[in-house]
Amino acid sequence: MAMIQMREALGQAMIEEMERDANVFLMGEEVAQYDGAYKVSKGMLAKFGPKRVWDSPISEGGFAGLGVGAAMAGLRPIIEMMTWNFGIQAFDQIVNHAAKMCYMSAGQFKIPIVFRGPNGAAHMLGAQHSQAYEAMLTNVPGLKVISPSTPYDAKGLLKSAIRDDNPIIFLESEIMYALKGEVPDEEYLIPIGKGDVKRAGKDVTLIAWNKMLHLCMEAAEKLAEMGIDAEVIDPRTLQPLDEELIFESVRKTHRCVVVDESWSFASVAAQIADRVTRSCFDELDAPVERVHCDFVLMPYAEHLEQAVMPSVDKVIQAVKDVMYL
Amino acid sequence: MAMIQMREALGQAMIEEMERDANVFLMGEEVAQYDGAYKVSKGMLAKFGPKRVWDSPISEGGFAGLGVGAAMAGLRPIIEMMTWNFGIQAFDQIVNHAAKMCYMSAGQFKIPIVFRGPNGAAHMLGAQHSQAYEAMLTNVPGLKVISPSTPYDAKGLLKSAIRDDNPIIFLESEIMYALKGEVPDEEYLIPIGKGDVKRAGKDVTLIAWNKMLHLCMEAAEKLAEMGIDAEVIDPRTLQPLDEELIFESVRKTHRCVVVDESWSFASVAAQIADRVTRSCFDELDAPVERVHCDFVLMPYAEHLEQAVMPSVDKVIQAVKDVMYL
Amino acid sequence: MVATAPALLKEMYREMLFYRRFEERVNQAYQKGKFAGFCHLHIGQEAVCVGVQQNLRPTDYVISGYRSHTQAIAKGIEAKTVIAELFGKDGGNIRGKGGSMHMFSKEKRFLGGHGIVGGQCPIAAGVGFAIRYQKTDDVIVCYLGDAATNQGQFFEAMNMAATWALPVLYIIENNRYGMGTDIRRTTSIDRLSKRALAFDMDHSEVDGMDLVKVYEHVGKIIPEMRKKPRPYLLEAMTYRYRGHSVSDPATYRTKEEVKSYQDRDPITTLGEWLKANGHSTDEELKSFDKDARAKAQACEDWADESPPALLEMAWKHVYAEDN
Amino acid sequence: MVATAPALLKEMYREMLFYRRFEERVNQAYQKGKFAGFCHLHIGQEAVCVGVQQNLRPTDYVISGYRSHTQAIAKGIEAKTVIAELFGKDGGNIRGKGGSMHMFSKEKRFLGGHGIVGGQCPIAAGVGFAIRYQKTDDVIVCYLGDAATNQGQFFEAMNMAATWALPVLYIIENNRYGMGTDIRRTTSIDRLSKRALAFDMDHSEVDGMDLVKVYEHVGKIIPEMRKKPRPYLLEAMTYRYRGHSVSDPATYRTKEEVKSYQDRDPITTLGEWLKANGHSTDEELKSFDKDARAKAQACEDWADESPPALLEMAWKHVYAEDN
Ligand SMILES: Cc1ncc(C[n+]2csc(CCOP(=O)(O)OP(=O)(O)O)c2C)c(N)n1
Ligand SMILES: Cc1ncc(C[n+]2csc(CCOP(=O)(O)OP(=O)(O)O)c2C)c(N)n1
Ligand SMILES: [Mg+2]
Ligand SMILES: [Mg+2]
Repeated sequence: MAMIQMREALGQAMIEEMERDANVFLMGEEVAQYDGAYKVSKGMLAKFGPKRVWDSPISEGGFAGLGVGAAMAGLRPIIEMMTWNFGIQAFDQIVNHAAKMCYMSAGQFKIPIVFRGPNGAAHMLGAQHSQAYEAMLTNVPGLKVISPSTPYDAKGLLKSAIRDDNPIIFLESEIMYALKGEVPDEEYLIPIGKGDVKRAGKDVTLIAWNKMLHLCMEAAEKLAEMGIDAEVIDPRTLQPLDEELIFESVRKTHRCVVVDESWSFASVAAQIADRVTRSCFDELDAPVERVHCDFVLMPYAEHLEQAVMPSVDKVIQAVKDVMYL
Repeated sequence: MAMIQMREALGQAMIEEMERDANVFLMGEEVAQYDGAYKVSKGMLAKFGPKRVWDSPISEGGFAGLGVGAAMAGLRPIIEMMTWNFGIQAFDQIVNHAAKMCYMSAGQFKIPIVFRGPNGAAHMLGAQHSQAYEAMLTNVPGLKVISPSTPYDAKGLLKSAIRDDNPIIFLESEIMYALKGEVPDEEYLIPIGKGDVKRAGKDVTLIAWNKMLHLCMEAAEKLAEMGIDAEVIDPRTLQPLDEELIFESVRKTHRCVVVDESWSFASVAAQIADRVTRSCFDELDAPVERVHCDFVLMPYAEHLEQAVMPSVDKVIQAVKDVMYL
Repeated sequence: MVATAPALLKEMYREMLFYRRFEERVNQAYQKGKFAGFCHLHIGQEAVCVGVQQNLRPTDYVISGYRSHTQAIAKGIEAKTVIAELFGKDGGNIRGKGGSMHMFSKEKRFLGGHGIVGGQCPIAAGVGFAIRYQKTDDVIVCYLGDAATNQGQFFEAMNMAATWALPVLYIIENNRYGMGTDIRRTTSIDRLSKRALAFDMDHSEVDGMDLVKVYEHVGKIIPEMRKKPRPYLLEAMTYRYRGHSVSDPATYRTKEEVKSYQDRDPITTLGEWLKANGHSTDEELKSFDKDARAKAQACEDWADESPPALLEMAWKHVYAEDN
Repeated sequence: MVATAPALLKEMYREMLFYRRFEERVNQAYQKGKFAGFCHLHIGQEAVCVGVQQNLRPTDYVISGYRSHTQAIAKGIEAKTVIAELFGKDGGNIRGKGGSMHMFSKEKRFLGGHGIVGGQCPIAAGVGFAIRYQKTDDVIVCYLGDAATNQGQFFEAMNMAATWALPVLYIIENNRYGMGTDIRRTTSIDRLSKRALAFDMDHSEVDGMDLVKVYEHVGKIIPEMRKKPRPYLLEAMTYRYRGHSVSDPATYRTKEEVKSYQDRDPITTLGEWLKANGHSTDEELKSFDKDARAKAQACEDWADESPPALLEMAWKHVYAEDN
């Protein structure tokens, strides 16, 4: 087991899969000569050369579509969006083309492609650089959506994503790239669609992914000091969602809080809350609570940004609410 | 009161507002010389001339952005998307620019603009021409989202939308343009954010908008024959949502079914179901049920399309489920 | 002076003629209410399809928009499965799941059949990218309409294709209208091939109403693209005799304008030439027409016989594993 | 041969000098950790901003990307509110809500300060549209970077502006790099002004390191645009001395390359000219520098004094009515 950063884990996943399959290539802004805006692709140009690692023009719609075409012709593209705030320029290609191609061609054209990049708020980047897109992207059939929270999960899931024959949305986070975690030296894969219990507990179920998972782990420690034993579930994949794992936990704890950094309306957390309520209706001792970013466009100043984002205190308050404390 | 088609009601709203305010103009593909792909803008070029009614190039991102700029400089654009399946090409301008401009400029630049056009499935148009976008668009703060079901609501709400100082997403439907309904001869407005009880009842609350509202009215008639008295609520505006009206009804009926033609995951119906559950937890006799389009990209053949779309029978079944029949 | 062998010209004549009769049948079937949805006919533009695709090898790729029945057939998709697709039958090219706008064949390398104007352009660049990646000398033909040249993704695609020397032949079928809008009202240039100037990309124009000109012109371009991979923008000046779709009365055009093109009809023109040069006779051309009609009829009969799309198909193919 | 009055040249010299000192202070403040987020400096490109905007009237509009501190100030936004914005203070240009990338002033007609590459281009077309709608002879200047010219919406915007003759002056600040990528690696043309050829749009290039050239060249273009509304694409050849943002070491460029531009520094060049032509002296230029530094210092001091952004601002302005 080595302790490595999230960015290295993601890089290792891409490198291993590119070594394994000559049809895999990486394209995106700054991914080659600059080693990636966030150094996720560090060393890949040197290792694989310009035929497999491509710096793209700033044409998100264009190179996303190029990836779709390359996939139709037998390649397995990894398309990096410098951030998903720019990826929205490629929504026509991702939603109307990548997601629909297999269905529209009655299964003839599978689209093995990974669209990956950081999602959500980083730190003081303002309204146009802080949006979380999981709600929009999980709504669309044909896409699978993954959002890992640890280097271990990120590597295992990205490898599975690259081997998957469907268009995959892989949501990372700028502020987790430096996050360190243990990663086995031997190869491993993590199946898409399987969640993970990040902390076992019996009093309340916290559900979160990506950055928010860590917020919940912190909250869980604080709750423990208050004598509340929280179970923390990381779905890891949002589409398809590992509902059974979530239901099991809630049937045990009878209480549930979903923490989702994106806006509340028609969000992934709304989906989870509704599914949990319907499936565990009689086991629930309180309505499912949700913690979200406030319904504002992201402000720049640090104290304003912190005020609107989910926080440990907000999570703890939500837990108190579902426990009627 | 005159009986007019939905398309005429929408046309009247635009004409009246353009007569009222010289800063209002209409732009979109085929809206001028062709009188609109679906004849919604019939006669407007003749009436207002080429300075106020503009045929655009097929550049959805471009003319959506042009509208945003025109709004920043004092005009009040109405931008027609021939359908929202193409509107997704303008998501960067709508989500990153129109929705965020007022906030990003600390309130200096309001964006009074209406993006309108048909949304969702029509009839046998296949995967790329049948998507419903309310889930994605209601998720975004800064946007208001309206989706009317009758000529009366459409006219009153479109007039309010044109006078509103925010970017408004106005979702129509190809297959409702010929729908007839009564519209007063004198001017009227319908406030954004106010729902409407389309049918009063006491046994179960059905919530639906746009095409689905009519499906529910039909289901309600059938249910009446079965002795079940359904209340049918049309939110009309999805963002902001008239939650109080919905809660009141559910507190009365203790049962709720939401019918939303878009995909279920992270949908408006998921949002409503969760909000109803949380706010009426103790009054609910059964978990809220949802009826959606199946999680597939739309097939072409008529019987396949009908099989995956919400239907009267599916609504009735959902009602039976919440009534444990 | 025509270089092409008369036998081949005859073959192409018959091919155009079949597409004409086929599309006429499709139109009648729609008018009879045998199917619904959108349906965009290629009538009048046959010379572009035949003249271009006669220059292709089976391993070359074609991608197009929604006006692509004939292009799909020319790439090897069986005509009867195209009409069966329109009828929503199980025998349809994609089993009744797509209708008129979405024809696909992985085996024949026909990559659709797309409904989003301009959407096929970057996809074509991606196929060109794959061709170079795989080191073959195939090419991809990407058709788009005149109005599609106002789409941002067309420019982004040309920029990538030109920068990376991808073997993509972009063919603008300039039929002068995007739906009801004269292309001159939505752009500032006279010749759409000039779009290529923004990327120093090779480009030219060809008379799309003249089969021989199209065939021979493209016959020079494609071998060059195989030798030295690079993109090319070709503007084919053509015209659609019918409305934008079968439901469009096309009142925005004058009878005279339509007639001026029909007077230069690609099928008639070639037929006259074949006769004038002693390669054919009225009788023979009549017999070709009989064959074409019969063949189109046979397609429709086959489609009529085909069972309706299977219900379970509605839930298949959402993901690669649902096959 | 310089037509511009020496007094005005001196004024522009002082303006450029102030922007240089201002941006240097901003950089120091960032290095000291006084603020965070993205911060893109304009150092090296001052001649473009000053040379262009000296030609504008208060009623003209300017819109830009995220490298726009100087352009905002040149349009009339108080420099101290720009630095206060970076510090997240209530005195900030938008009260600490936007940071470095988002400066706005409705009163001064500075329309941002945008973070999405290319996003400002169609918005500028819309302002040009409004100018014609309102029948004034104002113009809008829309700045974009070299790499932004690969964005589809830039092309869609130019097409609309050219088709409808909108008074938009698109200025490409070609500093040769998009982040770490040499523009020659992401497009196929040598001169980005050729993008205009796709729309038969007027275009030209100017040496962006020479204030006089920029000022006098734009001085010919804008009056023409006022007389006869139409768009124009101007490519200004310039260079950024610093990295893409304050956190970019810019190791992708050689010292020699950077020096070759610094040797033609717009401020030094103009200073030398003023002296050589007897319009100024070393002493005077030194005093100008002292003033510029003092003014920049005063801005930072003012920003330091300004109270932090008000918490309630976080929830305001989401909708027009929340004001
Ligand atoms: C992005 C997008 N916008 C609008 C439409 C609706 N639409 C379908 S075809 C068409 C006209 C296209 O004209 P052209 O590109 O000239 O092709 P043609 O139909 O003449 O073959 C339009 C506006 C669409 N399908 N996609
Ligand atoms: C659509 C989009 N894609 C990517 C980015 C990330 N990004 C910010 S600036 C930049 C480089 C732009 O270079 P250029 O246009 O030359 O302007 P310059 O920074 O040199 O002034 C990139 C890729 C973005 N902000 N928006
Ligand atoms: Mg056309
Ligand atoms: Mg640059």
